[in-house]
Amino acid sequence: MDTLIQVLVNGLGKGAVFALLAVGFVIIYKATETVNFAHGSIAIFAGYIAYLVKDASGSWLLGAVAAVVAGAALALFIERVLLANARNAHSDSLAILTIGVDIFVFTEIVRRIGTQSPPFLGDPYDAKPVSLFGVSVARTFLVALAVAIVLLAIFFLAFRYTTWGLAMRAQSENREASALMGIRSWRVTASAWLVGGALAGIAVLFLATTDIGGGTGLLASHTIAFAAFPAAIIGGLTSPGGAVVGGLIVGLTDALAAQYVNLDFAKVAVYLVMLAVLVARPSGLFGKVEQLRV
Amino acid sequence: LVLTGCSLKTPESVGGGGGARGLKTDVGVTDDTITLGSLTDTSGVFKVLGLAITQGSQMWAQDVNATGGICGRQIKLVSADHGYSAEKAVPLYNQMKPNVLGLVQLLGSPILAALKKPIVNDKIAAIPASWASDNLDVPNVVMVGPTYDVEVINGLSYLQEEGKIKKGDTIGHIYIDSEYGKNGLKGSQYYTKQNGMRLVSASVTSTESDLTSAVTRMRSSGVKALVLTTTPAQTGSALGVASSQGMRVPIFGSGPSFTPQLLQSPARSVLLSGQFTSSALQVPYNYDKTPLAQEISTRFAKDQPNQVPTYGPNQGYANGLVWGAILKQACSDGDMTREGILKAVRKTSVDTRGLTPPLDFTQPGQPSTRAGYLMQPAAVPGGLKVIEGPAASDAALTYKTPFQK
Amino acid sequence: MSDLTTTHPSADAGDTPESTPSTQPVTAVRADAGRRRIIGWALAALGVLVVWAIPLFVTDPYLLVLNWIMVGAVGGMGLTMLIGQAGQLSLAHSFFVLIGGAAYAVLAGPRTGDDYFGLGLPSWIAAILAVVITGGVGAAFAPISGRLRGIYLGVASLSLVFLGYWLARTFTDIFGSTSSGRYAPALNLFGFDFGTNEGQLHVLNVQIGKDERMFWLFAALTALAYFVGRGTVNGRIGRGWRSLRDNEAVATVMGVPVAKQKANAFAVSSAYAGLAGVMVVWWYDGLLKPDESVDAGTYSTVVAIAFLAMCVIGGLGSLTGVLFGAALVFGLPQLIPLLRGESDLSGTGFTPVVVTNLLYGALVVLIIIFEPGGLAGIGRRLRGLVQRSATTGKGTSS
Amino acid sequence: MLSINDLSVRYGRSVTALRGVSFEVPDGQVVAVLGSNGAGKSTLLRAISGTLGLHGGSIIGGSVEYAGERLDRLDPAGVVRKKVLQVPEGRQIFGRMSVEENLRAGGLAAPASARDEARERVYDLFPILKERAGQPGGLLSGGEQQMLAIGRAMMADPEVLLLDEPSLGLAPQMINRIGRIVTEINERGTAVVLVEQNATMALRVSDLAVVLEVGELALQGPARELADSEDVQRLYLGGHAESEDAAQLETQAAARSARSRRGLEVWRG
Amino acid sequence: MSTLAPETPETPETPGQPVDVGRDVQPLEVDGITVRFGGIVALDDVSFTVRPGTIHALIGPNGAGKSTCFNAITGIYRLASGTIRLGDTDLTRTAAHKIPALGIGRAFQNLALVGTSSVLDNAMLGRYALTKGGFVQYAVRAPWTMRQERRHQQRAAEICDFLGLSAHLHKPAAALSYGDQKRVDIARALNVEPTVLLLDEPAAGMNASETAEMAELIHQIRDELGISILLVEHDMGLVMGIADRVTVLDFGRRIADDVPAAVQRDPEVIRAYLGSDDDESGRDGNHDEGKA
Ligand SMILES: Nc1ncnc2c1ncn2[C@@H]1O[C@H](COP(=O)(O)OP(=O)(O)OP(=O)(O)O)[C@@H](O)[C@H]1O
Ligand SMILES: Nc1ncnc2c1ncn2[C@@H]1O[C@H](COP(=O)(O)OP(=O)(O)OP(=O)(O)O)[C@@H](O)[C@H]1O
Ligand SMILES: CC(C)C[C@H](N)C(=O)O
Ligand SMILES: [Mg+2]
Ligand SMILES: [Mg+2]
Repeated sequence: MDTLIQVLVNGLGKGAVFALLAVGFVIIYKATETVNFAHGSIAIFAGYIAYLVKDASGSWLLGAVAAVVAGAALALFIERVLLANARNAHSDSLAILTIGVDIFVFTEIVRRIGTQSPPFLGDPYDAKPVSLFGVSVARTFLVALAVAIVLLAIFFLAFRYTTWGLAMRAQSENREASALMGIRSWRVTASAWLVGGALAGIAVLFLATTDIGGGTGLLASHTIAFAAFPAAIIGGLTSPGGAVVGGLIVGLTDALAAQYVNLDFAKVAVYLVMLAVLVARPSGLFGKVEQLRV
Repeated sequence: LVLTGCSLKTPESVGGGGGARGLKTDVGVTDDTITLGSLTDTSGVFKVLGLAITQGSQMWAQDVNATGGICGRQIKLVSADHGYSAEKAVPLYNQMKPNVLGLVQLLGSPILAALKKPIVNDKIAAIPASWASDNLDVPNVVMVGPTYDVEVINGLSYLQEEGKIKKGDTIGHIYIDSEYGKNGLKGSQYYTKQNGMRLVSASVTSTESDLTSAVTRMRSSGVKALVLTTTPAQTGSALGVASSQGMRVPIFGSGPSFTPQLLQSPARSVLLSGQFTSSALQVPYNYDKTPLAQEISTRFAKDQPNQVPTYGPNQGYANGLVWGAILKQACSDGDMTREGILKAVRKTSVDTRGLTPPLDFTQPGQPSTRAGYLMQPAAVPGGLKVIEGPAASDAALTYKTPFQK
Repeated sequence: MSDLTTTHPSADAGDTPESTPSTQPVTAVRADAGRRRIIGWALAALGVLVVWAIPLFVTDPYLLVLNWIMVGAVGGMGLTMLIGQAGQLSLAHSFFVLIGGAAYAVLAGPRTGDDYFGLGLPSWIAAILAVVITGGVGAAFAPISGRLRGIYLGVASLSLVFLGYWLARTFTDIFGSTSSGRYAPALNLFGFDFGTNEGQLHVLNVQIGKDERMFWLFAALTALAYFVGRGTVNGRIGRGWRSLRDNEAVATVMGVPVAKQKANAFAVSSAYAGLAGVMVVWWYDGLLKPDESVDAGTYSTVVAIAFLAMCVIGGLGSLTGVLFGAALVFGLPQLIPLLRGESDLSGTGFTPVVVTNLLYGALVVLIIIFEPGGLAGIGRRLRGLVQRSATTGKGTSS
Repeated sequence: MLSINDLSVRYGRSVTALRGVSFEVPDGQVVAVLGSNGAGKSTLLRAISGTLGLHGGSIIGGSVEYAGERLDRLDPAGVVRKKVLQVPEGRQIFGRMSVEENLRAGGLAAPASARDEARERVYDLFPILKERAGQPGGLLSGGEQQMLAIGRAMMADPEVLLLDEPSLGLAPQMINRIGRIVTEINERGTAVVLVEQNATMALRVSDLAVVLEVGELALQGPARELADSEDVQRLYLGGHAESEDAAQLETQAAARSARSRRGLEVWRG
Repeated sequence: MSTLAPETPETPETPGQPVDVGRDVQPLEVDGITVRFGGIVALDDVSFTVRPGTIHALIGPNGAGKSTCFNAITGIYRLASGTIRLGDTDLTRTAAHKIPALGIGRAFQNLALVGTSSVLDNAMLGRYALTKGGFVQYAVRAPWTMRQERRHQQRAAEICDFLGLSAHLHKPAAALSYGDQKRVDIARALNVEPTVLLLDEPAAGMNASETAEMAELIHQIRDELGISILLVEHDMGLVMGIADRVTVLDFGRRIADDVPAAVQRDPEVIRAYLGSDDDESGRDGNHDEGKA
């Protein structure tokens, strides 16, 4: 029973972080139809800047703010400077472009860290377990869950009660038509990347901890961010709400399978769950199957 | 044909068959230099280790050359960085092959696996930076120090001697599902079986950095001690999780499971609490009982002020000493061909001047030593202090390695 | 008639008579077909000559790089057909490479080994069967892949890489252990062993050892893969694939059995990956070794994505383009470390591998920015330039 | 007043689609633009709305001014903010969005207060759209999509409306309605630039007309006058001029072209 | 096609008199078909028969179900009830991709070409069901496949030439103007070597003279190939000029099925489709009605 509680808390906490990543991933996908392979790099870049700022200023809070700013800034850079200049490229090509960015950024950050200990960014909560129902659980998961809930709630309100979401979908589907609706396509795409990057910047504050990232701290975040893929897909790329559900499913599947089946199997389990979802619903849990007619 | 003359390719440079003083040589040895290579990782996941070993070996070469070299020849080291990728290592090996006598360092299990057949075919001797006893089947693999299985046996013996575990206990072992981890598991399997203990094990993949579920599993199985043959990152995670789950059992980690960088992570307090014991084949950085280690440390600190000090340079230097001994043996045998080197290996015993326990390469299929140093993390440069050793436990001495004759 | 006129022919019907085509016989053959054929043959002949000569001049490490590029090219051709022609995004290619390698190792592997399962078939039969088996595995995924589209299919197929990773470490008697792998014999074609340095085969004073032999073998296989790919893409099957890529309903109305052809495309693409898998085993001197982790190594997600990058960089759907893609994605990272000398030991230095990765990443970005259609686009433009200058040249001279 | 001054447009490096075109659209008037396929009609509208760039085209000379401001220096969204709105060729509806959402997207540039009313007006004009409100735009029939495209533009309440072949694929009865809608929109004070293949309808509802031929302005004048001009009748009004002669001309032209075409025989395997 | 040619005028055949060119053209019988999408009844118990060798027009307001009817015939949509027969073959029981082999060719309302492929390649797609050979045969370039390709490409080129596309044969389809792309679509449908050709708004976006030309073309196809044509078109000048028979749909129901002259006068048709209030329908060729 203790174990189950721990597993559930871990799974939900991790899932919440995946959700932060997956929502960002989905927003970017919705706005630009681009699969952002650089999502992990945005996270790790944000984390690295946070570490530098934290180190220089001695303040975790400043570091955390820096992470958000840096994540947003890199994402904005990718969109404005790189993608915007590849305007005629198909979205497949843009996805590959982000792979290039990913390799570049990751390599450079790993190089800069050198032989130093990889940074950890969870000062206020990392490795500080609390007792919950008499069970000792890592505080990081609880904080992550709370932060994710608050942020995602704000995000959803913004998405629902502004025209942002509509403009985003319109321009991703037909740039000319949406321009003719007065939608400034670059603002929409840029804002999507900005938000996606900022969310990744927040996520990394939880990834670069011993509780989630383990011993490699920041360096692990790149790999872990990969889980945003199945999370986003399970939810169905059309709705940010789906990404949240997807994130939680991935987190829980991973934790439960690792605990009760086999650690090796856990990774596969996430993907098997995703396959099962896709076989039943080819566009994810909340995605709509695209219909075609002639 | 017109092309005949201008082919770029010449067969491997075969140094004159009988050089000065009737010494037989082939590749990598000229009248004044002996070239040795290292294929290492100075940019990938094992760069901390790779860099340190490489630098230690270079110090050795400097020292040897300053005192007149070996067999009248200077030692030249060439190194290449494969970034822990077998695909990159294969062409690099082929580029290095025609110019080197042997390899003073071959880092990375996947790389060793990819190159094992080629080095056997090319009759090249190589010191791997991995210590799985499963690789002792060929004389080309010159393994410096105890193998992972032996190391774990020593660790568990220590815990039992200390009264921390006893017959009937359950021992947990978390291992990477790689050569390294699985070889370590052989040790704990042997030890627990011999001593009436129960073993629960969990494998993790080498890039998995969050061991929460594995540790949770161990805790719920009620283990009395935990063995780790993991990466340092995983060790950090395991210790963090153990402490956050209130798990207070002694933890033994093999040598590669620890790195001093961990002391800058949130796992620091657990590491320093005495709960964690590790072991190593060589003395720690700046070890006060080994003057050579202190000298190496001083030079390292001077050369690389920005690098985190580890025991790696000691290991690299010891590798050099081993090659030195082999070369001297070959020299006195009058055969410094690659084949001659392989023969010389089997005749070599080395005293590494206190960097490692005495090494003996004469026993096919057996580790060069079964003794190691037991250490605990400490807030000193290099991050480790010796608590026992070098010593080989009885269990380690009676253990039969896979290719032991 | 020039392409540049903006006038629609019918706009001025009856007013400006244009040259009528009705006096010439109708033909599907391009006017310049003859010249094209001659150029084609000339290029092929030149290619054969170059391939024959390369091992005589290029040293082993670089030959190995070229061989590795060809492994990538063969696999990439399969993927570029699947994505670019049949419109199915797959991130499972490294899985099929693994299956191909494993099938070969099992089929060709010695029957006597205790550790590993082997059937001891002749190596060339094993290679052919391995390709067929991998194609079959691809076809078996078709019921799922057929239901999915675009990125959903892409990520779903990614799960195969995870599955493969798990299978490989679970069934070690088939795939070999993750630490030391298992060995399979080199190709032996009617007594000619492609994996040996023994024997005194010399051409122009150069000893033809295993790397040289392997180069010729791989070049032949690449040419074969290309030949087969061209035949498929240019003919009826390719036409069907393109139509279902663009609009499944239209394809159906034109008689293309959509589900079947989708599965077919997946199978063909997997078979290509299977061949690449066999080539990987040969490249590693017969070693088949599953990866230690799912996101680093020969059969990992990274490689699956690399294959995709190769196709896009080459220009999706272009069989020639993928050769360039492979050179960049598979070749460059091996080549640069060979060119750069000694390592930097500072820990934060720009070691060859770091430089390689930075350069590779930057190149990918730049290529997409400046040539979004892939490298095949550059080729097309060059050809256009040549043709244009040829026609303008003609124009001024007459 | 929207004025097009000496406008030249090029696609890519070589295709010059418009050469020195100048004319004016006085406030509150309907101007018909006629011309055969490829004459540059759509190009003209794209140049006004600023969407040329999205088609690989650019203005190489001249200017477009509206209310004293240079539109050619604005991006498409900027042009929309000036209340100059284009309904692009080929419908360009958002296929994956519902009818309702398509309309909402159309209203993004309009003041929020006016949106509900505008939507009701669209639904009034095209009741079928109301019935299909929740259906993805891409599943509508061709004509329904065309109605949606027009309705979407009406959501924005423009001052100048640029319509590119609004009658494409519409049933005759619906074409009548389009004509009426243009008039109605115009009566609210909106100027309209109407590109049409259906010249009869176009000329009737417009005040002025221009004829483009191969990128150049060939004719210009009051719509009534142009409708009576012989050239226009022959080329753009087809057989619909009131004279029997014209109908005969048409048949002859068709017969001529038939003769020039090689025949096609039955394929026998 | 815009050119003057040999001075041997041959008058077009008068409508309604199909030429016998010795083809076995079967009647296409649409029998009481109903198609639903969720709550929408797109077709409601619709029946008509396309007699061999005739031009049969299917008209109706937007959204009446014309394209849906085409989709039903070509097997893209499932019927809720009813049957569609080509001669004795029940098309509703035939797999959709096998329908073209039975002789049904279709051109689409919205251009649906493979934009990056050449015009010839697009046309050749129509011959998919007429040709044989799978991956293996094409991969090894079995000689018969190569001969087959050449033979069929020759025919495809002839058809393209017939549509006036011979100058564009090797251009990517996307580079063609809208009108020419529509012609490629028709060429592709003709390459099915159909006995029944379905055309969905072939004259959309064309001006008066081009429309006249299209009328001529359709006529010629019918006359020279002797096949039946089922035509959807909103241009009444075209429809009334060349159709032998007209079926009118409104809201998925058949409201008329008769010869053009009768349909044109049918008050129900006028109300639902042609428009009776005024004549702004322009070139729709409602010659009977003067200007209001
Ligand atoms: N994106 C483009 N790239 C290159 N050339 C183009 C492009 N769009 C149009 N053109 C060319 O510009 C000329 C004018 O085209 P435009 O689309 O403006 O004609 P249009 O009068 O609208 O014809 P239609 O009646 O067929 O719509 C044509 O010759 C066309 O080929
Ligand atoms: N796949 C579908 N899903 C839902 N509704 C559909 C689908 N296909 C068609 N419809 C609806 O069925 C009705 C008939 O459509 P159809 O395309 O057959 O009309 P049409 O007669 O061809 O009209 P048009 O002349 O405008 O092309 C339309 O109202 C359309 O919205
Ligand atoms: C240092 C060791 C842990 C290295 C290990 N043998 C590996 O390469 O995987
Ligand atoms: Mg136009
Ligand atoms: Mg329709």
